[in-house]
Amino acid sequence: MIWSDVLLEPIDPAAVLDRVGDPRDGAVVLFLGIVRNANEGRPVSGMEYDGYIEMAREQLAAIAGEAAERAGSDRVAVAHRLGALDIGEVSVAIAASTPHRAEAFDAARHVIEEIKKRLPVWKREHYLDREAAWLDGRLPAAAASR
Amino acid sequence: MIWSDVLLEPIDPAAVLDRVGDPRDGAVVLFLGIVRNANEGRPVSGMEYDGYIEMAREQLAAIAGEAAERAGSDRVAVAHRLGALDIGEVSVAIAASTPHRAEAFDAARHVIEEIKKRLPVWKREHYLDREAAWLDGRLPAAAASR
Amino acid sequence: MEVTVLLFAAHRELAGSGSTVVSLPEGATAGALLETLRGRGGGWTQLPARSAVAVNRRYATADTVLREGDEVALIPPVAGG
Amino acid sequence: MEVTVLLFAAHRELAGSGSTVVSLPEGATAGALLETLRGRGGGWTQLPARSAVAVNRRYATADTVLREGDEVALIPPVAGG
Repeated sequence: MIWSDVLLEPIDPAAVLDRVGDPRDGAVVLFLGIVRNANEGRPVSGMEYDGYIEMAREQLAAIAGEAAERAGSDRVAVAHRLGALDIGEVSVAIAASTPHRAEAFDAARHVIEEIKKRLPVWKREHYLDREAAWLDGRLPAAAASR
Repeated sequence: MIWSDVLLEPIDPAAVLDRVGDPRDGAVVLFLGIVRNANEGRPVSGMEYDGYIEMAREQLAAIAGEAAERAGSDRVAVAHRLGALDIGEVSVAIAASTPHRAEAFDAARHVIEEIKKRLPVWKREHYLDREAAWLDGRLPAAAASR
Repeated sequence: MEVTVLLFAAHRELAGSGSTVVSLPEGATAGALLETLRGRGGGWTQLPARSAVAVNRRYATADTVLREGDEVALIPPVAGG
Repeated sequence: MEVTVLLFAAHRELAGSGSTVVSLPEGATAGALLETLRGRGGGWTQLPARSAVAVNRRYATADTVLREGDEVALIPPVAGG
């Protein structure tokens, strides 16, 4: 089962991991994106994720489907969180399982790279000095097929 | 803390995952190697792992140290299991966390590739028809420096 | 015709609103919509002259022709993960 | 001098044993040890003429000179993970 969701609640990585796996599979890869305590040398106190949630859900489902197709496996699961996150909280969890390891690494990597390119989500860093700024992001390639 | 071990008991992936992570880190990768139900089309009922355990522990510690050096992170953890495993059981768990994602993927991948090249471990597949065979493996490159 | 426009992140702060309804002539494109918004004055003028857009939750281009009732989102450079 | 030899996986099955002690002349190499083992007859002759070896738990080569008390392991092609 390919599974994806965009959530406002905390992500449970173990639950995402549990959505993949199959007796055919010899490899599982889990990727977690975490809010870290600094960006380009500036101390960060937290991160606020804004998103176009309905479209983000559709894009994330499409990305997961593409990753599954590349991997030849329907065992791909991904959750992305929105809202205000503290340092150390999980912003994204991606799991993939495949018979051989190369495909599982590739699937997880594909999902996070495509998220960075086209998921309609934005983040505002909050700094220790109480300022905040929307982070520079990537202009998604306009593509009617997506 | 770089951590590694070769165990005879079941591996708890969550415990391996918990050994990595740091407020500096924005990325975590967990890789699990799992006993799968077939190999080259032949149904498998289980896998028996033999190992030169003392040397395997030393090699695994060396591999984890190399991965950490490549990644610029001391958050690398790896456990390899020996003994008789059923389908679906975890034979190896590798976790790495780093500030940015490329290094975490690279560290986890490095560890599993080096395990396949040089960890003194052997596996015997048990087939559904009750035969068993030691799997063809890779001749480790003789290297006095290792 | 009327379309609904959604704004996010820095765009929302410039516009002072997360959504607005815009009246456009039939056959107007997403690019024409963006020009109409920028012509409203105030913070709207600071919207970028070129922006990624989504029409009904799919990425589209400045040339995409809009229809009555479309949901058009201006998509600032994305930064998820 | 005497060295301890460890055997694993298919090698252990050929030898019928996981370890053995071998007497060798001073200065003997790991390669010479392997020849000595293969000369024992029976399943020992089926040990490969070339094998990876570890001396005191480190990979070594056929040229590595052994010393009294060394722990020498024949390492079949590995298959971990």
